Amino acid sequence: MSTSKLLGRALFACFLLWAGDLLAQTEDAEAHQLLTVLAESSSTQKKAAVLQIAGSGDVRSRGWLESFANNKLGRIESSGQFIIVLENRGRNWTVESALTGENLGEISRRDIDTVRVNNALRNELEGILSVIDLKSPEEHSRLTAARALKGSVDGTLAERLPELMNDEKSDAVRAALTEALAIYKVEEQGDVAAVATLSGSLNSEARAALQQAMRSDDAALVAAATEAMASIEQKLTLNRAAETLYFGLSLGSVLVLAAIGLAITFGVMGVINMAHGELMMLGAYTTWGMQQLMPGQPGLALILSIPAGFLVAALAGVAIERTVIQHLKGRPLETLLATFGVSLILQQLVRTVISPLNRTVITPDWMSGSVMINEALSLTLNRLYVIGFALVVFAGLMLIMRKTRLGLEVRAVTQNRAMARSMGIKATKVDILTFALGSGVAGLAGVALSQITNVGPNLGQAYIIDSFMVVVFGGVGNLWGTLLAGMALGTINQLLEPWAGAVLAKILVLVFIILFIQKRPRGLFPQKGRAAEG
Amino acid sequence: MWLTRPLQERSTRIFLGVLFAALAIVSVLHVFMPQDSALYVSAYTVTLLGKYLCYALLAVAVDLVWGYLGILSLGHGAFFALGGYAMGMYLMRQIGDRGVYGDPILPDFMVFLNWQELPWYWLGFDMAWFAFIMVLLAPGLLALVFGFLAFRSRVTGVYLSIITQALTFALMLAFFRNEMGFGGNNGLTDFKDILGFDLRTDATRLGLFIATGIALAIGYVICRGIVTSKLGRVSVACRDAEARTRFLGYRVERVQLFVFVVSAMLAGVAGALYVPQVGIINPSEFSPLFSIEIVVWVALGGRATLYGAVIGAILVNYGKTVFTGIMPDAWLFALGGLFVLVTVFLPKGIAGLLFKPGKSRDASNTPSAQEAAA
Amino acid sequence: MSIFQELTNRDQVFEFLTPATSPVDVRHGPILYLEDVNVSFDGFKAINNLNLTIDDGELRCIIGPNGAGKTTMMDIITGKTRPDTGSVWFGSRHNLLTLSEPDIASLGIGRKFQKPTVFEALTVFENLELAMAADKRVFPTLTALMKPEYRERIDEVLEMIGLKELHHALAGILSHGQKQWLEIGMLLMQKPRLLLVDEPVAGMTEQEMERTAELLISLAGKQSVVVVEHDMGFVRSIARKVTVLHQGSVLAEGSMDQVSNHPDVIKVYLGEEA
Amino acid sequence: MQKRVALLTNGATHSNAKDDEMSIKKHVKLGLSALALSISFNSVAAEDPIRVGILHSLSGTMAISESTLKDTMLMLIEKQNEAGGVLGRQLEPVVVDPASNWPLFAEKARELLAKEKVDVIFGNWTSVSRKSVLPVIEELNGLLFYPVQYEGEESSQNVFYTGAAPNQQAIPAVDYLMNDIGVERWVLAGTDYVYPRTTNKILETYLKDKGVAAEDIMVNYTPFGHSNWQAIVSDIKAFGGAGKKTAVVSTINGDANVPFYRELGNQGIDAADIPVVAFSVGEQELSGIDTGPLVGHLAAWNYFMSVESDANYDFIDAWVAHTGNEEAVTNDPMEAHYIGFNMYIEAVKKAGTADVDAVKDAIIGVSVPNLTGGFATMMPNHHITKPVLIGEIQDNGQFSVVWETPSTVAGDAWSDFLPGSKDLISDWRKPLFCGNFNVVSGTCGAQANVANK
Repeated sequence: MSTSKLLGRALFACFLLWAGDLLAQTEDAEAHQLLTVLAESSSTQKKAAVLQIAGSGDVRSRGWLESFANNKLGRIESSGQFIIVLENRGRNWTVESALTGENLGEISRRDIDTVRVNNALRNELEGILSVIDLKSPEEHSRLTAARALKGSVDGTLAERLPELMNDEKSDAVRAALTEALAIYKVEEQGDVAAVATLSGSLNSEARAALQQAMRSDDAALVAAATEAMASIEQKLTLNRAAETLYFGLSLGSVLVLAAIGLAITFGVMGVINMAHGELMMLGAYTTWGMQQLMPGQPGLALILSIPAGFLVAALAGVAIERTVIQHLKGRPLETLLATFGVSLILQQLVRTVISPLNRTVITPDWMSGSVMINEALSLTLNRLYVIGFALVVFAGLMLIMRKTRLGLEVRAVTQNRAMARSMGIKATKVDILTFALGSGVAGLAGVALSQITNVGPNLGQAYIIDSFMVVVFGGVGNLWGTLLAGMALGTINQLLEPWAGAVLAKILVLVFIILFIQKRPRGLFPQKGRAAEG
Repeated sequence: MWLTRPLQERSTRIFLGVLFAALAIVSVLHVFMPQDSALYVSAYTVTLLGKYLCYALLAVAVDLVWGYLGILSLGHGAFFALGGYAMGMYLMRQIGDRGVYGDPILPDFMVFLNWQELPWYWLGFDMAWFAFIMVLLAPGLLALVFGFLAFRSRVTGVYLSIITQALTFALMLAFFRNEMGFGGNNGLTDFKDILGFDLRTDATRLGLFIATGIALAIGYVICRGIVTSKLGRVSVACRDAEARTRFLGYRVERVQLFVFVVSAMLAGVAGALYVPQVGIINPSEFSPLFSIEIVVWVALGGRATLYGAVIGAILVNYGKTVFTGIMPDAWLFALGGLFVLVTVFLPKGIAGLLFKPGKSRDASNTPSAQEAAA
Repeated sequence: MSIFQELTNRDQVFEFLTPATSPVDVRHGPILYLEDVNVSFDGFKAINNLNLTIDDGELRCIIGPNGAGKTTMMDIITGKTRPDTGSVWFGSRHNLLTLSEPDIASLGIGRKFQKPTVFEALTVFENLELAMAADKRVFPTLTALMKPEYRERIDEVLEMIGLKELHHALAGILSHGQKQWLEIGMLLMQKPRLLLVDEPVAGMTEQEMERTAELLISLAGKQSVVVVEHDMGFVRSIARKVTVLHQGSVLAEGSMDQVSNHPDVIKVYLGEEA
Repeated sequence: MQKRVALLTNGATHSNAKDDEMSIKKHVKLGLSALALSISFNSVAAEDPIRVGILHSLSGTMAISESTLKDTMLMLIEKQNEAGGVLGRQLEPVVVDPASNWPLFAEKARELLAKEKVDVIFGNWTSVSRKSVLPVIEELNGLLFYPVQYEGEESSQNVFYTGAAPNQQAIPAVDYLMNDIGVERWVLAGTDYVYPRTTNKILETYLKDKGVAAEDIMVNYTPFGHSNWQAIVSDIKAFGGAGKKTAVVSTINGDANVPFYRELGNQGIDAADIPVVAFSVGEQELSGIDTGPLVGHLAAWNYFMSVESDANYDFIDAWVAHTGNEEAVTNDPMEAHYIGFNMYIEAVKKAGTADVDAVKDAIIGVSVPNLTGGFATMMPNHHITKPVLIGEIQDNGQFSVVWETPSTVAGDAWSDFLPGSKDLISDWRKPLFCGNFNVVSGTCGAQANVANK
């Protein structure tokens, strides 16, 4: 609890800061003095310096503290002038004066001493800023601030919280504050009444408080705490189960995305496209490229990369179909070898043309973080989007295959090439389109993956085998099979992982597939009839 | 007798002649040429050639199942690696107390992960004969079980290829795990000696090289014996018209199983000879990529010829040795391009270029001819 | 000697002594009979309550429009397709539904496919060699040697199917008709008790057809032969008893004249022509 | 081109002046100590160059990390040659590509020593590749400088370990977390291979010695390139939710890190709640990550690009000039090569020859400047002295140093926290001349026997 104690002192200071009429400008000399202390004192004394600045009541203090927290507060060696770093990439940094705020342009890194910060201090600063935010006009930041308080309330704050709650309009915030206060009471005062408020709370600090209470020697408290704990544990196990399921589905959706394009090229055309993974890679790189093209708006770039990624991969697909696959009609095993060669070439191409290093793909704000169902169960946003995306893509493909002319022709050609031809269907055209479609979908998968994993030359290899497993397991040439198989394998894997560990889980899934194929050589949903024989 | 039959056919005699001549020349140049002479073959080259021969044997094994039985195995690397591990375990035990921790029983990696006693599956590997039997048995059994399941339920073609890939992939993940007790990613290494011969002496290297050459010869004759026997013709029948073969009363799945197991054992032997020469065995030998590469050697050399497989294996790996030196980037392009070109434009491979098309099964082994020779 | 004699005489009694080529027991009734057989693919009823009996040594022709279920019926008899319901017996002792293709084949049922399937990568000679009745387990096959009597038998058949001079050619280069013959030859090598012949004369010249007809007739008696054929002329030339299949069940059965005057048959065929 | 040469030369003169005066000081010291027995024997004709083998993967999975080390070596050699080489001989790089294939490493090492006849090899990254070349190097009596932090438990008379041993990275980092952050609960997460396994074994013992209860330690291993971290991260979250301050000690390797940090960020674990200290995440890895959500997470290295020292600034300038890329980053293994290379040069000067055995003797005790403003000395166990720095990730993909060891730490070949090796020491000076001397039994292990053959 050491941190919260320290934080306590910080908070105390902040309340002084509220009490006194704020926002007077201290003399620059004085300000300079304050910062010098901060800059020159050792990391242990820095805390004191921080409190001083917070206490100074200077308008600029908040700005200083923030930039300090972000490692952006520095000093020019030569002049000793304090600066705030605006841009700190490369060897020359753009800075502005900390006191006057005037822009000082670019200064070589060599002349800048940044004021060192570390996590301990950052905790302090967050505490301070959050308490200041308790007064902020927007409910959202008040709520986060209130949540942040849980487990770090101290005597001083505890006295002020009730009055704060009274003039608090939002119930959510008030609830959070009440819990924060209750935690404090249970922890520090062993208040039995407060235990009731905590019962059923999923907040980890609350749990910690209760556990501590259970260790106390006050029988009544122990009893109450134990009871409260029981109710919490129950809730937790439920949430755990829900979470695992969610993990399973999200992994499944990734598998489905990776495999569904293959289900088209492999399942419908009988082409074993080992370069499928690299087509995904292209999609991912497209996303990166788009983000490079429009710096500053990763979100838009990402959305635009959905069509772009599809297009790029599709075109690549057409190229592969024309140059390689069309020469290998009815020789599936040979397509495997040839396309494997293609995959090697594509990988090396990316390595030499772009870089062997992974590329940074930025996650837009609306995709990072998670939606909090409750304090024990929150669904990560990027995966949520991926699940949705997978389902949309699947639905789209279903439509194309079932409702459009292309879909009809594709099915015709796959059932009986000669017959379809004689009915005036251009088989070659259909082949190209089908393969382009499958490849394009792979591109889409790549766009999605860029938000989950590395964007690098090896992205493809990581998924190709899994994708084949999914398709084969689901039953070749059956989209529903692919969907079901992907989701099933994903969930099985996640169910196994807790007790088998990540590696063993994967192995077990593979073995399971191998055995399953023995039982049902044509997967979950096999194609029946004389066509499928032979 | 099916094993001696190949010795009467021209192609085999030529092959063996070339092989043994090469062995002899290399040995002579290595032993009798002065170090500085241009003709001198260094120990480094000898080991390199030894490695190629291991790959060649592996390729022959793959050609046997793919070329003559039509089973495209993308998991033969697994059998190769298993043989290698069996040998590696023997070599590990041979180190004895000369490991860095001087532990008489436990290999080093077990000591610093403080394992207390040797896992049961390591027992017996201190005895050469046991290890050498395991070299055949481990891959053989895996092939037997896997093949039995697969062929019984008539998993063929693409499906088979993909589950063989799953098989080797699963094994790779398994061997990466340190709990398995096979040294995890580091695998087995720092071998000292084999059958009492110090692995660091050139004499031992030459010995291993020659042994590999002989193994290749024997392997080749066995495969040749099978494919020129009636069983070989039944295999081809299975490859081209499985159903028809069944209606003739042949148990296709048993034919497939037999040939598959033989091939797996040959791969195991190749692996076992590979390990002492390169000095390390680790899970990367299980990687699906490697298994696919093997198939490409065969495709390049020419399917269903056996000697084509040998040519392909040696050519590709020689190219690798050369190109990774001078142009590392270009190498992957070259390899990839090779895959595409061969499969698209050279379905018969180099053998198909060298000899008249349609002779992939040379007429010299029609029964009448053999009996005439016999 | 006399004892041996006796044994050989009594091998009708001791069933374990029946010849390996075909242990089928035809003393009580027909050599093959199908009862209430049903098969459906994805809901489509390929075979619908099919009942059929073939007597020992009979030559039976089966005709019927496309999709009548002729080939599917053969698949069932040879074990390639398992019916949903019904029973199929070979002689009175062998329930074919419990046996695999190789078992059925070695029991003595030979099949010639609609589309001639020979082993194109093997020579004509080797094709026949593989078909030859012999121990077909793995190791015997591995160590098998070409005995003179085998070669004689193969040469016989080569003569019979007129491919003598082509015996070293790869089967792949044969003409359609020659492949038909080769496949028939392979049937003969098998020494089957029951031959299932699917469209034997497709792609054959007139005189080839005649020879085929002679061959099949000559086979009948020693073996039972079931011929599926479209070519009415050919059927007429060999037919004793004809069965008409339609929509997976027997529409009519009897002599060629009987069936060709059968009203349903006429309807079906005219219906088809129109 | 002009500009680049200019940069390089003045860079070169800079540090070389330093090197020389330093080495003089050193020589005096060494004179006293009994180390400098070596006198140069058959000194080679001055004209033929010293051949420097470079054994780093330029293709395959490890190319990402290793190719930059190849360029570093080329740069260092170029600089040295412009400064007149050593002993009046130029240095000649011999580059081969082991293609991230472990058996190939052994093969290429043999090629370098037997065919190319190189005097020294700089190379390897992964432990398995080092293990694979080790027998070859020892058999052919070569010299190998190995620049990457590794699991220790090895000391070969032919190998010089210029990267960190566990006691130069892991243990100080844990100390920092324990004392400065007040961490009481530990997650040891790593990729399942020998380096994390060993490091975590050591840390486990170390923590338990420090009185950490077994239930406060959670160990987890994942395969290479693991990408689905959901379950594990949520376990960590739960584990950290028990009230005590928790930290993750990550030995997660390369590609697996991006999805790992992403998942951390998305599940709302930030450095303030559960700091992650990584041993395998450097500037180069960060260059492939969106560092926004990572700010404040830690890494322990012996060098950061952000270190504020002139030597470092010169090095960075030279590197940027060499690669011609303004954004080019430097990292710890590059510094290790920088140190190793300079040590080799010093040793050759001292021995007056490039002869392997002479250099082996001469190099022990040699001390050269590192890039963090201090000096690195080659110890008798063939490991070097290094400062240990803890850095926090910043949003610009750099680390800001928040803590460093008061003085440099000497690398320990045999960890004191592993039962197998606590009694072992390594000292390659005569008379002991043993890589794994057992102080209890007073005997030397296998390596010496082989060496003495």
